[in-house]
Amino acid sequence: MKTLLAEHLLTVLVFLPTAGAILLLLLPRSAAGVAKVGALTVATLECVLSLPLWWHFDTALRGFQFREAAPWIQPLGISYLLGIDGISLVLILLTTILTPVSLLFSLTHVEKEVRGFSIAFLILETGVIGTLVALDLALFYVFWEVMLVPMYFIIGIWGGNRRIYAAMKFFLFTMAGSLLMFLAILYVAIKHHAATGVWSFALEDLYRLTFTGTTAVVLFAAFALAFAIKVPVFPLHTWLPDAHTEAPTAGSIILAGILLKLGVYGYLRFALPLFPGTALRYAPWLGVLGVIGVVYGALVAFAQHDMKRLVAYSSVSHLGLVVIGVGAFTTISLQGSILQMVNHGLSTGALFLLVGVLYERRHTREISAYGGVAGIVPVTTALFLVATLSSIGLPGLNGFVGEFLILLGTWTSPHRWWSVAAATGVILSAIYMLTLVQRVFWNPVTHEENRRLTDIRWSELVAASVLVVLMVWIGVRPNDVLDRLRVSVDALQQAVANKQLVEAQVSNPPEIAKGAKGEAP
Amino acid sequence: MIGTIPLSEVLIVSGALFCIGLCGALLRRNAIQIFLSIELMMNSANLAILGYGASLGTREGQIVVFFVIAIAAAEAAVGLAIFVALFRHTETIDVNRINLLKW
Amino acid sequence: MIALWVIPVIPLVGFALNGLLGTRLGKGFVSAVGVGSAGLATLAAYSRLIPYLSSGGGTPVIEPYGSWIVAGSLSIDLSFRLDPLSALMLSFVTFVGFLIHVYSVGYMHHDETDAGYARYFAYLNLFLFAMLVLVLAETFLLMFVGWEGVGLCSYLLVGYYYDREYAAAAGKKAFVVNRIGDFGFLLGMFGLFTTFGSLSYSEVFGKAASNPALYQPALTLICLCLFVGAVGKSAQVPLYVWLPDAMAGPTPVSALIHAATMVTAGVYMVTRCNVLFRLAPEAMAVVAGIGAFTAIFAGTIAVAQNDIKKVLAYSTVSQLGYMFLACGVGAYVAGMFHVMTHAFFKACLFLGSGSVIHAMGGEQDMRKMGGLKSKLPITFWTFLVATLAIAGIPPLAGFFSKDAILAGAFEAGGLRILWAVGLFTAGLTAFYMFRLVSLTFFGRFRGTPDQEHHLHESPPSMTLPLIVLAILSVVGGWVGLPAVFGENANVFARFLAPVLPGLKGVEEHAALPHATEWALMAVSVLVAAAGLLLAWSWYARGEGRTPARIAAASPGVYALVADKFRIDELYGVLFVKPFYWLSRTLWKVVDVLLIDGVLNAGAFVVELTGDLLRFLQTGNVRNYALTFLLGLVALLLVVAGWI
Amino acid sequence: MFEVFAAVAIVFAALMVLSRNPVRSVLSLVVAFFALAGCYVLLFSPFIAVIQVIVYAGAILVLFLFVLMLLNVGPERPEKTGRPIQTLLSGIAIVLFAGFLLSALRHSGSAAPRALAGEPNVLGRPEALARELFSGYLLHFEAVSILLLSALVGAFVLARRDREPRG
Repeated sequence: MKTLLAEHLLTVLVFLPTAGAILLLLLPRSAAGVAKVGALTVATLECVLSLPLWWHFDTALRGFQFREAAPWIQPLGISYLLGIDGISLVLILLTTILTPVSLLFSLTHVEKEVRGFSIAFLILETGVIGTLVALDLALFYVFWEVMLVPMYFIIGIWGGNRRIYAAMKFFLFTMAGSLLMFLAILYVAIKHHAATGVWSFALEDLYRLTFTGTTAVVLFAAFALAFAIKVPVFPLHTWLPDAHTEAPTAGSIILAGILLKLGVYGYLRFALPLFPGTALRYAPWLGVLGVIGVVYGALVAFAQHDMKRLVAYSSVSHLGLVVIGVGAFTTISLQGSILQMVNHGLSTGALFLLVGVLYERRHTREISAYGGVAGIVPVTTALFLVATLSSIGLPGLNGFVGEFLILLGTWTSPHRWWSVAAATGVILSAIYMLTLVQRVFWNPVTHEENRRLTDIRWSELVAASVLVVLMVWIGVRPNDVLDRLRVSVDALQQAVANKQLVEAQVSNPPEIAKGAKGEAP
Repeated sequence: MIGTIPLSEVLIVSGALFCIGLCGALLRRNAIQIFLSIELMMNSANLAILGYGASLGTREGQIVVFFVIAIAAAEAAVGLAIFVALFRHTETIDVNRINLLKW
Repeated sequence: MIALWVIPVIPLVGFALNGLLGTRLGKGFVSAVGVGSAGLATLAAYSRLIPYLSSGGGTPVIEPYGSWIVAGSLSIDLSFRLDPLSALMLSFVTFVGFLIHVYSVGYMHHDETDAGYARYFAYLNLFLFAMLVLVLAETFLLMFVGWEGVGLCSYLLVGYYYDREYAAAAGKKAFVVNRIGDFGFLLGMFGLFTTFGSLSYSEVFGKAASNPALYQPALTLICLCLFVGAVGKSAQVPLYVWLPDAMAGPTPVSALIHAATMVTAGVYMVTRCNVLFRLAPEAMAVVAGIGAFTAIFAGTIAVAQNDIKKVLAYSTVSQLGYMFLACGVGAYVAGMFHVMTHAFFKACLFLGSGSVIHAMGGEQDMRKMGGLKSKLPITFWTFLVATLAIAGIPPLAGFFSKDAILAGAFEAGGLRILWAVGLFTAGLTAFYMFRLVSLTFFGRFRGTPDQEHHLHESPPSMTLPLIVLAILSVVGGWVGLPAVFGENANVFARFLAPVLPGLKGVEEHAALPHATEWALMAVSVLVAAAGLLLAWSWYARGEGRTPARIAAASPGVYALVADKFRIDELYGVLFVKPFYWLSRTLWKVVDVLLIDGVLNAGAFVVELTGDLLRFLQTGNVRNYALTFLLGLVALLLVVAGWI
Repeated sequence: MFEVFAAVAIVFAALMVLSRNPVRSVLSLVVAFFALAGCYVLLFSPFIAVIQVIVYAGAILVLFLFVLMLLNVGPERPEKTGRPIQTLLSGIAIVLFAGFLLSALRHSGSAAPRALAGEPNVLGRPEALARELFSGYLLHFEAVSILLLSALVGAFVLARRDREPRG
């Protein structure tokens, strides 16, 4: 039993939530309490089970670990391949931590169709973890789409007033990108068949293919677009404010905390290693879009009068920074980007959670409806402040380390000005976040009904505290995370560099021919 | 006599029946008559299949037709049930007067 | 021996205890933890300082505690450094910090709830922690941790009265303006890393000192970037605007953070990087220029302020400019010397003003004070001593440090314009400080009878720190006697000498002849005395009639100065308004109109098509059947190749 | 013999379509189906012919009759608007389709129309048919049985009156 669990840990992690969802499905629809607690239990168990990954991860090993392989659709060479490296490891941990946190928050705040809500969350977790561990493109795509559906329902059923619009927008945006990606995946697999005579969707087989010229550009564009929408990169970001704002609090946490990261993850895992030459050729565009995202997101965030919208635009800004780090493609900036994804998950997750705490008591997200509540809800205020500081990158908390690594790494790349431009985000984020804090928590109390607000509950406090503890931990000991990323990032860069050489040879083979031509006359 | 029926004859008969059924299905307004016409068309298909089966000397034609008849029975049961339910709602089975799905 | 990390961790523990439990356990517990942790930290610091000083203090002690961030070629260690410079800062940060904790017990006791009181001390302890990290750090990045940490505490403490809008706004302003400086600091660090491959002091300064020619080209820009950070933190032109607003915080906070310690971090940083700055003469010139300009600019504004804390705030900005002037002309020792003496007398002044405000029931306008000399004797005498010290009257602390700076500026040569500015500012300082003393303590009381009735001397927990600081304001300067008193009279300069290694290709200024030095001292004393006497005669004796006449004669100029040259308003028009406009426009035009507009246009086309195609759905089964048949026929025709 | 059965089938099929009275239509179709059963026999499929009579003519068409009586619908009334376009288009489509069938028949017979071959005793024996049905097509058979069951349930659910209060 023990070894079975150890050998199939990833499978267990992927399907445990689904199993939980099926169990919940057997409950009567009205058993709200049981459904809530059940889902929370499953998610917590999942979190506990994911911890061995963290401890037993070999930081010196290149390539994927905890691998599992089984045939699935043999005639097409589609197989069930799982495995993780440092990049997926940290995101998996982030997922298994944020899911119980958001369910814990939802304990007291979801009343409608609780069973369905819990099931949607568990299925979502399966989708996310599956996406992160799949090493087969077809399998990856399946999980990628599995992720989309529960989120659609979470926004569309349990969301705010404009939930239908938001859910639709979210779905259409994401779908548009992922269909293109699906075509690209098929094309790549067909090329593999043409080249080797064997059908395979396995990532490591497909890595060996070389694409050049227009084909590579089109394929890369299809992949990159799907991931860019998910991140989201300016100007594909407009689904995000709507989706984040209208989603229920727990949905916003997961959406901002995890789903956005999968865009960057997909880019690093698929688009980049499959088409390294093209990816690096267009990386400057990516970086520029990232820079625009940082500044633009921050500026627009400042103009918002809805708390969740503000935090949503701050995500655009933060993810822009991550994109810059990826675009710069230095060791430091890549590690920073991945770390920053985790950081953003924690800090924005906490911000959404705490905004949710206020929303559930006051039922409005308008900033102007608050003011001066620091004295009324001191604990919420303190936690919000910590999350804010983490978000704006105060040293000692997690956000700073990621931000610093990205900016420093980018500075050492040829695109130094990105770093300068993005560093203005340091100023801008302070402006919009502290303005938010001032207008919500400080200032005199202007609305009498705010005096009756109750402070954070135990369940909410525990949920928020988990995040705060992690923020401090990563801020003080970032090496715990960075150690696990080091080899993976190194391997990624190495693979990209090697393949670039191959690509160069394929696209200009007549190195010798040229020489011969030159000598002929 | 048996054994001297040309396949082409069978097919012509089958085609003729099919066209007659088509006329009924397209031109009648009574839902039940339309349904009857469809049954007729199905039978014309059965005839063609049996003709081919006999001419090829296999039993598979009969097996297909066997299944077709079984499915036709199921279809008739469900279809008629729908008509009954429909009639209960609209008091008519004139298809020109049933246009719930109109834009 | 106590490890260095213990020193900052003690107040951190105090912060945690007060922050988590303070509200429940009451004021007694909070005071004990708050003051106790500051005291313990002071003891711990001195237990390291005394052996270090007695051993001569030449070589730096570096204590590594392991690695903090490792990524690619970047490796940042968590390590602390005890060298003369950090020892100096450590000595007065802990001690002044402790005194102000003590003072706060009295100052905050009456008007705050348990929760507010706990919050106050938690923040104060956190500040001490951050400041100590800043001072002790061995790498730029760790210094940055403290740097931003003190900025955070400044934000929290300025906005301590969070339910007052101006306090909350002032806190935010402080943080944001500091962030602009931090932006420069960050870029400076990036530059350092790409140039030196490391962010540790020993490596960076070691490499720079050993091979100046190699690194010199990159250093000007790096130093300017770093200086932007210092400009933000130390409130120099053009980023000084946050400091006067920061007076919205409780007065002890102004004393600790906005006078004695945090704001001098910029000076500390520039001095710490003196090796780099000395290799970048252009950057040095900028430092000197900005410093001199700030000194005279803020001094001018201080002359026309009526809020007692505002005068002190602008005075602080001006004095900080003085320190940068010193750094800019290469007189780093003088700069640090002034940092130290300033910490004593400015803390004393702020605490004294706090005592006055306390007695006046929160009144800060000097026009409503007067004649408090007899009512608050201890406050008056300590305040007077500190005023004389800042004015530069010998033999008080300010005289020596100011004189050292002026001598440095004079030595720097050139047109001696920096020296002239410094000298004029010295006179200005004496004038506005004595104006303050005259208005507050002399003359007759101009407040309400109710206020007069309640006037009282502050409790011992407040007066004791005043007395200690006043004493330090007197004797604090004696460690840095100028060379005219003997070759080895300047203990301070000898102590700091290891921090300022000789550099190849950088000329040190020749010491001034003794006669010149005597002359300079005489001039500066004369100027200071003139300022004092003028203020005394105008405000204490003349009851402000002369200045009123002058103000009336040129109302435009007076209003401009009194309105602080309307720099805030200028920034509002130049930066804040466009920022608001830009952010709104981007949202409404780019996001909503352009991007979503394009999307909605696409959606509209789809909807329109659907609306048109809808008419095919007649709802008539026979139509569907017919369509079906027609389609079948067409398909068959196509298959047969007839179409 | 085949021609006779075929002629009867065609004639009664036409009657079925042309008749305005649905009951008459059903009865015409019964006759047509009987005639078709005759054709099946001539095509070596006696078992199918029997089923045709029992299931189709017997069960299914009787079900139609029952429904007609249950609903009690009279003959079609002529409509005011004759829908001429619909009728015209239908006519054209049917003619085209018929023409297509004919031409397909002509084109497909590359050789002369094949005579029917096969040994009637072997081909039409119900026992052989059953053997094949319950060995090679067992799964299909079971599937159809499930289909029938679900059709039964479906018909029951559909025809049931909506949530009538019981008792």
